Amino acid sequence: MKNFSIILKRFLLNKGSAFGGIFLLIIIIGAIFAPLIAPYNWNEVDTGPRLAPPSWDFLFGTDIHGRDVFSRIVYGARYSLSVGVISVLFGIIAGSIFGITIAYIGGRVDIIGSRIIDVMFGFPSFLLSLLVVAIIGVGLWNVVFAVGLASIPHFARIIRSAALQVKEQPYIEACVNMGFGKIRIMFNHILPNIFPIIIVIATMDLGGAIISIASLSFLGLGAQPPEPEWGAMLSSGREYMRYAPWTMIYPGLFLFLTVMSVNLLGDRLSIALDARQSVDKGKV
Amino acid sequence: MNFFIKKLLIVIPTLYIAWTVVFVTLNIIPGDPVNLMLGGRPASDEVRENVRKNLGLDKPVFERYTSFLINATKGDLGKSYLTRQPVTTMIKENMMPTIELSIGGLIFGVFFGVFFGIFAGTKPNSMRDTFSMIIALCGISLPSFWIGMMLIYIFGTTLGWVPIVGEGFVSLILPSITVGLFFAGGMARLTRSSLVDVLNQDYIRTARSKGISKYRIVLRHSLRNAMIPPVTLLGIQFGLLITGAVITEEVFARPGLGQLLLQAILAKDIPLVQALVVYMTAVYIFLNLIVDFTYGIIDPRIRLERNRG
Amino acid sequence: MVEILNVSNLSTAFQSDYGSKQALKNISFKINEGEVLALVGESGSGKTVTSLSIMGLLPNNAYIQEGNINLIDKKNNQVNILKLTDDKHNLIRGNDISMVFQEPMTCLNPTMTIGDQIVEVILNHKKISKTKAVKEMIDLLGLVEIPDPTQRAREYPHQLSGGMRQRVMISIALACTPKLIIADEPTSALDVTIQAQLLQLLMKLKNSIVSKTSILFITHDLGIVRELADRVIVMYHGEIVEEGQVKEVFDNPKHSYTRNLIQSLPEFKLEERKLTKKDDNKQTKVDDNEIILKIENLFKEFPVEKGFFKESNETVKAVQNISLNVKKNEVLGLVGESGSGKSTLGKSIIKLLQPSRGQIYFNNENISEYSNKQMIKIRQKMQMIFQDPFASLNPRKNILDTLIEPILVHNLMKKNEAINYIKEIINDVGLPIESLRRFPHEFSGGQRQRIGIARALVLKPEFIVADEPVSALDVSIQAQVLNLLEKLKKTYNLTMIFISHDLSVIEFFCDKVAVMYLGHIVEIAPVSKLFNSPKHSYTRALLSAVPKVKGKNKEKILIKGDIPSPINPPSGCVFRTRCPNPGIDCKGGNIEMGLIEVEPGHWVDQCCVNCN
Amino acid sequence: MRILLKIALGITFIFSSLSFINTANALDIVFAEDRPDLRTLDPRITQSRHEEMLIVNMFDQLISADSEGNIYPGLATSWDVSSDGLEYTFSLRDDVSFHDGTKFNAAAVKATFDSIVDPETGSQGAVDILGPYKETIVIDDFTAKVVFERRYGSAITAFTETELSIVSPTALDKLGNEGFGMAPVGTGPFMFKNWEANKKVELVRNPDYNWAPEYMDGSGPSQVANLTYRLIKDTSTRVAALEAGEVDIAELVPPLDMRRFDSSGDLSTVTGTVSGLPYSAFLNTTTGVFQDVNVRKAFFHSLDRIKMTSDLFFGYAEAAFGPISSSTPSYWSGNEDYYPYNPEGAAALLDEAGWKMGSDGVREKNGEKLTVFFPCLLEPDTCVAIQGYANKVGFDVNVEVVMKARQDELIFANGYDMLVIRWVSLDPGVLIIPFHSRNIPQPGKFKFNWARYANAELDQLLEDAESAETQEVKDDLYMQIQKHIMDQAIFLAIHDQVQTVAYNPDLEGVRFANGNWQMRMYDVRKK
Repeated sequence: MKNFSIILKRFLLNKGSAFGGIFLLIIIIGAIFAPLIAPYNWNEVDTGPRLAPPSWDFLFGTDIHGRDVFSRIVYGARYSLSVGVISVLFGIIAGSIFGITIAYIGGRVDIIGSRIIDVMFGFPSFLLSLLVVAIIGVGLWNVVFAVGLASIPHFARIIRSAALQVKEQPYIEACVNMGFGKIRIMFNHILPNIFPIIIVIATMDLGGAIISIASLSFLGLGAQPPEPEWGAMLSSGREYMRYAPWTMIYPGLFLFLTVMSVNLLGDRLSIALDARQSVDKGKV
Repeated sequence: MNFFIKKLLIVIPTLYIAWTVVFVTLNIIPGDPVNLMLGGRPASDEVRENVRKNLGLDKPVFERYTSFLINATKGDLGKSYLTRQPVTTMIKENMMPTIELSIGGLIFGVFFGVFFGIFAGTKPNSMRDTFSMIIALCGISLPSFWIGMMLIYIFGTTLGWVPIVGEGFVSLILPSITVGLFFAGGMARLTRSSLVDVLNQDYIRTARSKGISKYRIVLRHSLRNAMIPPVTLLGIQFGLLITGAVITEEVFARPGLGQLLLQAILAKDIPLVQALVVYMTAVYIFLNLIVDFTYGIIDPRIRLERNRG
Repeated sequence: MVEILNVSNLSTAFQSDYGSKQALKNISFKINEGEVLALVGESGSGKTVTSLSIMGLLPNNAYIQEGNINLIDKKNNQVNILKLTDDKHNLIRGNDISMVFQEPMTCLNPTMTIGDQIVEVILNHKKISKTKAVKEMIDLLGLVEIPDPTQRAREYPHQLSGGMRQRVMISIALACTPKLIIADEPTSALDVTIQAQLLQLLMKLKNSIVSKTSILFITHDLGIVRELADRVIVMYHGEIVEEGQVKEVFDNPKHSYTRNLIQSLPEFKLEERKLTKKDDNKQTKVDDNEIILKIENLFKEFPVEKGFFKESNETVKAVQNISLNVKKNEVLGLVGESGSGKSTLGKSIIKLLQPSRGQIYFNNENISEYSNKQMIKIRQKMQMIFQDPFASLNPRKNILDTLIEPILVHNLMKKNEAINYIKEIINDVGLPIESLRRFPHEFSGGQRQRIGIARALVLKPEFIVADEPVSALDVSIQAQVLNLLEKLKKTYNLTMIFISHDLSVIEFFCDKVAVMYLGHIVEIAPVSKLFNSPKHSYTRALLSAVPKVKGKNKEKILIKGDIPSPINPPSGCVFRTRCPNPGIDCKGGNIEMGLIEVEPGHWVDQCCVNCN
Repeated sequence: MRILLKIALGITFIFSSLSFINTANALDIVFAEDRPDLRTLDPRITQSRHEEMLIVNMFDQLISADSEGNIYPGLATSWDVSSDGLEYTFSLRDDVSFHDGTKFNAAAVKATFDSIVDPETGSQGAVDILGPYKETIVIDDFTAKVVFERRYGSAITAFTETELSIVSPTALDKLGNEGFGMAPVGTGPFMFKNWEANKKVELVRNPDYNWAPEYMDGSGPSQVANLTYRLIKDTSTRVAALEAGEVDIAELVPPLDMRRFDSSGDLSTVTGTVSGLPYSAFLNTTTGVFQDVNVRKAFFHSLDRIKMTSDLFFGYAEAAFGPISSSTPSYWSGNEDYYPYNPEGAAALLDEAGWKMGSDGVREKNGEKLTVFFPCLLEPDTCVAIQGYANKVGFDVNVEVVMKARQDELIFANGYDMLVIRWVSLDPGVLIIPFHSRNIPQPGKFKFNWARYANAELDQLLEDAESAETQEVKDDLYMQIQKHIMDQAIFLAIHDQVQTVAYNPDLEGVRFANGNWQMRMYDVRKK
């Protein structure tokens, strides 16, 4: 277990991950204990004067309907974080199964599989999610599914290359030599060894997923009123940008800081786990 | 050179597959196109029937598919449901602003990306390394629509330096920064990490053992080898330019393909969406071809392997 | 003897996550002009750190605690290297002191031509015109015996073989006729025959052009030290334990570590066994046992992947028309250089790779066409030991899981019964019981190889293929593992195929030996016959290329050029292009290959039978 | 290469535009228009007020009306109505010509009106406004007689509507219906120059225009040389461009900016209360919870429309109560006493109707929740405000911000509980469009009776009102219509439509067209 404690030490000591970690912790606590932290009910119309500037009783001011922006941001944390995590989880699990299978079975399956990935890569992932939303209709959970689906080719490609590297290792040949089945080798031997890479690309992509979902809400395809999702808040805040900039600045700021800390953690995690290989070839 | 001819040949099937995928997915979309098309106009049933006929919607899907394909080869990608204009002219009209935006974004992204990458990579773990990497991290963490709005708010309304609507070059600055920022972040991080990798390679140690000065080692030896991963990223991130275009055009209220595509998808204007998707995939593949070409220039191993291949 | 380099109480340490580690503990030595000084020691002894300290190329987490290195440079004024700034040090690097590194594959810039990389060092130190520098470069390439230098100068590193690249490195080192050349294990990554060529070249250059230059030769191979060096320094854990003339140190080593180092060489082990077991009846006992493994005309070819759908027309002919049989409890050695197909043959036999053509009979059962399902029963009986100890164990599983999983999959026994059985095996391979809970990264190379062996034994196999089990280990540990294997061979009554490129290990361990070259078997014979009276010219050249510590320095048979590409091997006898004395029809390549039994149990390829 | 050329052009443009602005005489106006997705500039087809914003300045009407609705001679110098009210004889001006040079005469009037009723043209607005049109008879070159099948009370106001402007017959034959829409030819003070889709429409001054209606200050050609309509969808960008001086006039300026400009005085403002249907919501009477009239009434009572309007529009718009806005002729003041803000009354009505309050604050009735699906195309903030109030009394309003295509789809599929609408019209006759039973939409037949309310008595009242002889009879009939609509609580008016316009302070002569939505730019000049 010495190895794990070294990783933990390397991971925590570094000041970058400290900032990232602390901020993310605040957001998570805020999301869980939202009812306690938020001074007002996020959906309460006319809790204060409309478009009031930030003051002591309304930390981030109020929006056009007189709702407290600070409470909405706190509740919004529940949406933005959980939404990002679920879409990445969906993408990662599907991507891993697809990636490992075509990597391990190889031969014609691998060729066809990687051609599919290349064609899917032809579409920018955002375009793909737009198309999916057009089919299944607007709504926050549809957008989550769309962004998750659109991230599968990206995950599958990296996991396939990682699995190919592990497949060449002698300890996998030893498993074959001992007569283990394909499924056992894939998920009992290959998966644990590419798990660090999976964690790293998941955290690195979490930031991207949160932004994509917020962008789709900004375009009006994701969260519908009155859901306090940060992207939607930004979009409605845009109307009143000139005389009530706080309705636009603060949701955007929190979105930025959350994505920043998630990316920071992803970076530090990759350095700590020293997953140097394909992952470090840049945030693709 | 026959490598590129072969690559070009592959483009056609990929485009065909992309187009078919879009044709199938869009036909699943609920909503009867005729209703949508005639949405605004009162029309009796026979009027409705002849519209359906000249749109060819009464024919079975497969027949529509082949007839559409034949027209496509003749360059006629059909008419948009909403504006009844041929789709190709609509794309031509809106193409220029998006191209300008993409090029602006590309120049901003590559310039700042590579600059910060080298600035950090030559002195790993130094102050300037952490500093530029934090900026790069901000680059990829900033939601493009928020930074766009903030730029308008700061430079447009409060300071009034940059025109918001205006024409020509000056109005291109803010949108290019918005599109290019994400791009620059990714490039900087990757250039830095590939430069650091290269500086740890054995042949750099050989160069040092030859008494070559540090400055010359970075310029002569490591830069060229370090450029391969960022060029790969360049190829993949072109997709981001198109994504950026959709959002930036919405925030800056600029016309362009991004806007056109968004409206077309929301209005379920099938021929326009198909044409746009095929057009964007073609541009994407074309740009990747150029990236492949630059591979050959940078890395002799690839060039020689291709001439033999 | 004029002294050109003086290292006095040099100490270097490394800073890492685990705290700082002392690499060199206050070492001092001198190098005289024109002398070949060998620096010998096992991995981790600090020999490479010494060379890097002299060159000032230490990684940035290393720092020199104290001590100084004085050099008499070309303008013969004395300079203390450690006090130099980096720019000043650059004037010396490549000019007064130059270096040849170990890994030929990665030490040349892949995007610069060979010529440019040589011209660069010339122009860097000599103020001469570019055209003169290019001319000098061409001469240098000729000097290191690279054929057709003008064409080669325009090529890129990836177009040359390992041997060729190392010659380029040597030409770079010689470019400015330095006072001292440091060679850090220049040949250990190369094949034995290529290594012989390079060592011979080095000696030729030393005695002719660069007689004034001294060479600091770093190696772990005592044979090379014996043949090449004048003086030798033995290092152990960052300290110098012995220093002196080569002959004197080898004949009566003073320090116990040096003595143990020499004793554990396979040559000496063999000497010992010959003294103790006179009757040497190991050979006969095996003859009358029945044949456990029979292989007939086995072929294995890999498609060369090219094009969009990876359609391929060319194939790599790894194993060509191999027929052999192995008797019960016999150890068949497979020897050959890299690319000879010995590992591929090993893996094809136990069906890790599906052979292209040919029959494999295991206990008289033809398993060549078996599907994976049918193979499961057979797999129990055939196991493999892998070469790289660090990559042959799943890093995410502790030792108990690694060993118990196969038993449960084949449900040979219940869980608790299995645990006791595993405890027994761990004991047999000489590891403590508590090691079962720990993970692979907590063990040394030797210990991991023992775990690999335990894993091979856990299914009670009859037949084991050992693929270079000891070549990744240090000499002293190599000996322990070989002894263990010998003991287990008896207690578990095993039959083995032992693959290695190290002839002395083969001689020590195997009963019968097959010599392979480019996918073919050129000679099979009992080990004593093969080593005393080799019939095939390739075997003879191979044996002579191995640097020996004991015995006289006999005349070396040198093989020219590099190993041809397996994609289109030469027609007829594949060795004809490099055979030192090919017969007329042999050179023409119109004699088919095939083994003939010239003496009972001694088979030689028919091509060589009639050409000498 | 082309891109470099483009950039070079861009730079020259900036320099030229800088020098351009301060030339004294030629006045160039840039108008910021709200909707970019304009489809046609043909008055006979258009149904969108945004397209009419441009059309009003390119065409003239037989009878011209000022912003208060007073009638003046337009292309017709005089007109007289037959005793049975079926024939209107116009004597036309003889000194008018179209932009393409064709002479304006009775034949042009006949060609225009005949083509409006021809289904091939596909007219969306004009065909309803023309009402029971039979035919036009050309008496002589400059006299035309328009004949109706039955008495048409609002004929006079109809002839003042932009949709009934007279188009050039020669251009119509040359370009065909669709072509004409892309390059219109009329008699108006400005001529069409070019149209960059989604970007801008450029018009130039009609040099030989001297038949401006009397209520205009100037006469002869307009002082504005070039009139450019820049299409800027995003409100904040539009207002930012106005303040930065890149645009001279901007429409639909948000109320808060209007308040800022009024207090600071940097920009002049003008606000028009638009006549026609106010911003209101149809309640679908055929499906969902609103089939029960008491539930509809409860929903009306749950909203405090006065406070909501003042909160959202900061006093620049008034709350509305009746189916037509207070500035529309025949408005019945009785509308204002219906459904005052009374949440307790609403709760009582809902309890009485069997909708008991559930644990989660949403009312239920035998297992079904009181949900309202509310697709919202116009003013999302107002929809959210409605949602806020209604949810307080136990409704569960789901708002979905939609695009036009999605809304059309829902209308055909009858898949909605509430839909918002607003309509510009000078005449109460507009009520027939959303309330007559023949206008209930079916798949394929796009009509505006989104409440899907069919009632023979209301239909009869609407038809009589259309052909009422005298103003008194007309007012009485429309009073009964409005009373019926309010009693059935099928049409929830929220607030009057306002057209908030701000413009460069050193300009004057900015003037609304009739109905206070379109702007007539003819009179604009430097102070």
